[in-house]
Amino acid sequence: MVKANGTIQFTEKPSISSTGVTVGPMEKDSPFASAFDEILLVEKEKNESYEEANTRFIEKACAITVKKGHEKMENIDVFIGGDLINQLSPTNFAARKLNIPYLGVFSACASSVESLIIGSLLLESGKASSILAGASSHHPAVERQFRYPLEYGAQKPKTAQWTVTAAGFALLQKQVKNAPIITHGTIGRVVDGKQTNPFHMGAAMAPAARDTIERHLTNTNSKMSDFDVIMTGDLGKIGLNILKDMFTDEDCHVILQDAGAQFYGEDTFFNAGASGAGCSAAVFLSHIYNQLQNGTFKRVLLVATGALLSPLTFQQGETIPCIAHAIECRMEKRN
Amino acid sequence: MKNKWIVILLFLTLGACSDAPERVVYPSDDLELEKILDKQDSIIGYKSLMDNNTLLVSIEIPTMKRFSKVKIEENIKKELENEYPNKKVIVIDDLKIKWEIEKIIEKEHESKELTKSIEKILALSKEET
Amino acid sequence: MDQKQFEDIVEKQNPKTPMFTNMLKAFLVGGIICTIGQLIIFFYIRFFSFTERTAANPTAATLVFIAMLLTGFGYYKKISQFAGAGSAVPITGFGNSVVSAAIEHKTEGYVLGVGGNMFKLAGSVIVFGVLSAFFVALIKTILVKIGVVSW
Amino acid sequence: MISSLVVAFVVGGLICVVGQFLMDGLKLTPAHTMSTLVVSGSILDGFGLYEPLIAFAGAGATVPITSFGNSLTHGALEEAEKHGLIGVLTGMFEVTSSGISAAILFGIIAAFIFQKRNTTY
Repeated sequence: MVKANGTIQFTEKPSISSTGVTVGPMEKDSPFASAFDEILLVEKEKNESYEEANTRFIEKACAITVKKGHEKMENIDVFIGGDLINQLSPTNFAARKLNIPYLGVFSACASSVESLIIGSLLLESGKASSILAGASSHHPAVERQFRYPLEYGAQKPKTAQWTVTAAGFALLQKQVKNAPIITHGTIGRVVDGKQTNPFHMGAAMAPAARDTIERHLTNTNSKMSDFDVIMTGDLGKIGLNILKDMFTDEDCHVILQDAGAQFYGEDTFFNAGASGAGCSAAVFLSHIYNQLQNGTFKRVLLVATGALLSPLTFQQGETIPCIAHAIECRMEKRN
Repeated sequence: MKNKWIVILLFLTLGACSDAPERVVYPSDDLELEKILDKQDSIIGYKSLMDNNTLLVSIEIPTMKRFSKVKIEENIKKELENEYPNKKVIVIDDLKIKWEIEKIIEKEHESKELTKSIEKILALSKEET
Repeated sequence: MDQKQFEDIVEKQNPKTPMFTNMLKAFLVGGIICTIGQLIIFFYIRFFSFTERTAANPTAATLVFIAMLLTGFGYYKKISQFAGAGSAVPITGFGNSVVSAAIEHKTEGYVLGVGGNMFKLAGSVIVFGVLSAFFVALIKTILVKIGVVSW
Repeated sequence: MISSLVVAFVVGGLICVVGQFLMDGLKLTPAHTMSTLVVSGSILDGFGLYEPLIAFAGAGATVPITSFGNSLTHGALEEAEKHGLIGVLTGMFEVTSSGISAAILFGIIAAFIFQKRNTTY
């Protein structure tokens, strides 16, 4: 089933039977706000660290997902998740509470799609029947780890992106009626565009996104116009323009979209847009999911992009290697 | 209209702060000292105090010449030391010293107290950090 | 697509840094902070026994205090986003880097968190300040000793 | 007095412009920029140029971080003048202590009284 170059075709129709998305207070003005399940108005409660708050966001999103899918938490076979904090501690701690078999995954902001691919594979193998998969990010927690203390005054350039506070999870089950199906997954390669600016992730991630999209199109014998939308995770406004310039296809200007570029609308406060594992997870599993369900979109390609840097490697003068994972979702005609 | 008054008021208050440079020698019977200080073209004002042992001069250097503040202070000091070989001469450009001297002149101290207050200022000017 | 083509695209899409406006903003805000500093110096000269030379020390402490309040209430990063170096170069920026790190690492406890991380950002300033001061003073002292320059 | 305010504004502003140039033009991180400025302040004092600048600009020269390098060097030089080479080592923090001690003290106080905040615009 695994075709050359990492594209996997799923024949057992793993489908997304329900989703749950929780976001923080800064995300309430997002154009997608109405699609989110719950907007938590405090990033952290009193006496709570940002990392604990991240865990709380994950737990809430999982609870919503399971409830919407009319399932019980104990019936879930595997929980797959990822975030951006060291050693995935927020997701690990959420898994401690959920008490279901757990796989932690990391490919930075591409963790969201990576967990969906792994979930689909598990379903495909027949070794599991219900899987909870997704990813999260928490702005203050990520910021303090990768950049500066929150209250430190450093001027952000126009290329900087804002890590969103969000958690998005999906319940994957086999052959559910009236639910979007994951038909293909393309596993990304680590691509290095030799970029070194940690405040310009879009440029670093664009080559990875291009590589994955191109391989997916070749391996599935399709072209861009076959898709309603090809949505990348968090390239941001500038990164999206770079990606568009890398394609010669005329259709790319309409079909290529970016969750990060759209997440905060035109608000210049956020500079180039949103980033983070939560960004792609939240948009894919709320807005795109809804559009698929109500039939506006029939076939979409979701490409989550991740920059695989750490503060350590950046200071050691390494370039920023990036990865992009993609899944293709379809909505079949209702019968 | 209201703004105009605020601006005028601002100028008045600020103007009150920047008092015009004065040339005062105390006790005022020393014409020789006044002569020497008057002919210095690198300063725009001075205030001096003198008792039996010490000559304390606070000078006012125009802003643009303040780069060479130390040099100007030293030059004047040398000149005064030649004139008053048996006195300790201190020449300094400092707002605090100037204000302290003004206070003393206003009070018109007797010579004993004058020595005391001069000593106090000396201690102040020696602090380096 | 090779590396060169890609870099051309990145170059083309990169927004230009508004150098002139940024410098103007830095000039204005930095200037204002220094003017406030000068006013504080006047205050200390007027009401305490500080001379022009010694008043700079309590002024530095006062400015750090102001920076602490602005940082704690979340205003400093907003000023910085506008001013850039204008708010980073004055001593208030030094204060901000220390205070922000201290608040940030409170969750890890006072000894390991606050104490250990306080100079995370400002440490390099102290280290290189001391290092360069040592070498400058050393060279100058030696030069004076062998009679090339005087104090 | 007004003239000294104006001079402080202009000189302090210009030092910040240099800092902004290091950040934007030479693409240095804030930490690199600050370190560069401190080192240049220290070197300027080695040539005996920073003290005249302070005499000229007052707070315009003492408030920017360059004065930190200057006062470290100045303390070292003053001690060296008195005690020779050993003074270089012992004199450094003699002048600078106020900024650092204030930063440490207020840092602890801030950690004590301020909670981490929710992000706002």
